[in-house]
Amino acid sequence: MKSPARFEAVVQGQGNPPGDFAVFKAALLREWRLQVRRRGDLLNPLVFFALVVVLFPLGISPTQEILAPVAPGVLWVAALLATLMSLDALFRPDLLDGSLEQTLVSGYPVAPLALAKVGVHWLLSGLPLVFLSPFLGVMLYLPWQAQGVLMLSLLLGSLALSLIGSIGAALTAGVGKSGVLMTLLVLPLYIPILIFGTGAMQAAIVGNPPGAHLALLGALVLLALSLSPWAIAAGLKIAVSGE
Amino acid sequence: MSFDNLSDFLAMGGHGLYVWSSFALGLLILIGNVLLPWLKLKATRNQLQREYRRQANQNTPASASDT
Amino acid sequence: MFEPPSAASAWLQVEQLACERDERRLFSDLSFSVSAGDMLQIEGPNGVGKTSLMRVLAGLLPAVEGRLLWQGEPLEDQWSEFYQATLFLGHLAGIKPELTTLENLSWYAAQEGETDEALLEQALAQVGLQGYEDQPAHQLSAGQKRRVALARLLITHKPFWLLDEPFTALDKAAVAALEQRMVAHTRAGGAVVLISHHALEGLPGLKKLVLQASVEEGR
Amino acid sequence: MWKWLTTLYHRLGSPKWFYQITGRWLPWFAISALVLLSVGLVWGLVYAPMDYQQGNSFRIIYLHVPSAILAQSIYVMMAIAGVVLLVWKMKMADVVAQSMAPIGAGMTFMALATGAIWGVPTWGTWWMWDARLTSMLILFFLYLGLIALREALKPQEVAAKACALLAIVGVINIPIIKYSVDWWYTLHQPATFTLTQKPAMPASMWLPLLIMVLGFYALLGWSVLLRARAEVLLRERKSGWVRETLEKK
Repeated sequence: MKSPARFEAVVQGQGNPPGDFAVFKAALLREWRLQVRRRGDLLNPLVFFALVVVLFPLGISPTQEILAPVAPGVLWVAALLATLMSLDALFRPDLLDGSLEQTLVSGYPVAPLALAKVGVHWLLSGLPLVFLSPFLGVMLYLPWQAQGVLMLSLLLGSLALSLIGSIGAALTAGVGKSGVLMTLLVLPLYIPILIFGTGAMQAAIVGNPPGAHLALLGALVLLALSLSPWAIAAGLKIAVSGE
Repeated sequence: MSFDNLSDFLAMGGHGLYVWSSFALGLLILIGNVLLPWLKLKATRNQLQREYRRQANQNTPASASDT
Repeated sequence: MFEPPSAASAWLQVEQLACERDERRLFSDLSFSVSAGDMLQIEGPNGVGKTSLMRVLAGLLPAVEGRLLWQGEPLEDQWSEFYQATLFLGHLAGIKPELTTLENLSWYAAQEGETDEALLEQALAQVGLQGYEDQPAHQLSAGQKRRVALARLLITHKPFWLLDEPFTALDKAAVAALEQRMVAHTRAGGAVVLISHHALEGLPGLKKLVLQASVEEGR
Repeated sequence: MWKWLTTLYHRLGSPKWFYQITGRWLPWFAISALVLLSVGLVWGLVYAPMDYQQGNSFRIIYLHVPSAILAQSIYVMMAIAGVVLLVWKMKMADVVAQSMAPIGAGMTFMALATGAIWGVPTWGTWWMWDARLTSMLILFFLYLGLIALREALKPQEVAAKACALLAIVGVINIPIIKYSVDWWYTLHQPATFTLTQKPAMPASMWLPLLIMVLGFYALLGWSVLLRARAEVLLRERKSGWVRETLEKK
């Protein structure tokens, strides 16, 4: 292992560390490659989402009078559980193979690096959920005027769900089988998102403007976006100190 | 005093079942919140005392090996 | 950017460090320092806290007592400067199985502003991974994953290395090459702290720190 | 005053001092809890006037309201303890937080159960998705989450920090949850008869309530100290002062 000549100079402090933003972009690229290659992990929540929605007509009744009123709730609860399921294994592999501790010792702020991971995860699992939802809405006789609101509310809501759920994923990264624990930690925190998301759809169904609900949902997204990266970073540090 | 006699008090104007079951449950929780920690504290003291005694017994026959 | 310190002041100074795991005292009152040109080997039987010490030094585990100084100043005020200068390799290689060998290395290189792919390929070739550049890392053996991590030592600009059992799963030739690289690094003014059971006696500038099985004291 | 507080704070950080001083505090908490609770109970059950609308079932208020107040304030206290642990690394804060969690869960349960029982004579049903009860139910799950997380994580230092972080995240969310549930409630049903909001309660009604609230707080202190003392002994079992204290007896 002979080092090239330029390494001698390196020790004298001639390294050229890139800025935080350059590393953030590199992290985005890396996460994208990484998560795209885990196809099963991306597909499973979508299939879960569709299956749960399909179970309701079979379990309750296939008639429009019964399904249409519960459609917003069913779609939202199914989306919420699917998101929760997909987040469970967000950080655990990184903890187990050592890439998480390498992130912590990289010298770059952990919060944006964690945000890169969560953001890419949302792009690959939350966004497809949004685009799948209208098809399932049709199956539940969701009125046409509510379809757009369904997608819009899920677009905002899934972002908040991902950000808040990732805090739970970080805290339970060191726990072997954390499915139920993570559900218990995160579901109470999901309730406001569920309330405003379904509220927007119900407003649209009865013909009211859903703007207020969506604005509140947007406010929740902004709040989650500004606070949860720090909580996730703190959670990851705690998880690593337990290894 | 809002009650004329004991049976009035127990009946609580027909709501006795609700009032008394609430208060029974409430008192149970309140007492449990003191009794259980108290028992735990006593058990902890006893457990540690036994532990120390056992360590002392282990250490005296052997030489002063300190682990 | 990392400023080379004057010869007099130590890079890392450890003062009266104590560490606990699961309420068990691993070591206490541990003091030593590491300066430019040092190679410090930490030895000791299993379970005395070698890895915990390394993780404390890397800031991954809080110390119970004592303090750490980086270039004479408390470390907790300057983690970012410390990490800019420090490369930590733990038990785990930090290699993602889904990424290729080259992609794995390039992520770590990118953190140091190194984007020259030819240089990375050259480094991989030097650790004996030529031809594996585009293999997903899950196809690599444990020793090969370890080598990907060690290839980082060839491209890094960081002068202070913390290596936990770097020789694990390496064959003889690779061990010799790694020893050579560490010697070159310390000669050039870097410093290495490593945990290893290997006999490194031949290496110039080697210092040793032997951790003893701790004695339960009645505090 | 400030100086006195900072000294107290630093001393409380030492487990030995904590154990010794709380041994002296314990009887005061115990006596005040017993006195306040018995006075409050007798006053509330026997002497307070009957509510003209709800009859005697309103006396459940003397348990329902104090337990609901404690359920919420204990969570806030746990979050504050979490900040103290994470920012100032004071380990005793975690001992206190750990001791509070089961009490908080118990208080939340009491508020839920008494609310449900009270619901039968007032609403004619055991459970109603009333905004207040719903928020309380969610709070109960938050407590269960905290307890479960502590059980799941090892070693203890990691569990402590993780629970502290979760409590802080939770306490930021509680007002949002409460607001959203209130909003959801008014959206779904018109505000009808609520359990506790009554116009101008006479002093003979609210004075015993105040005494009960104070009594609950005293009991909280008593219970926390008992739990914390046991926990301190366990955590410090290896240190000399625990041995000395216990061998004296």
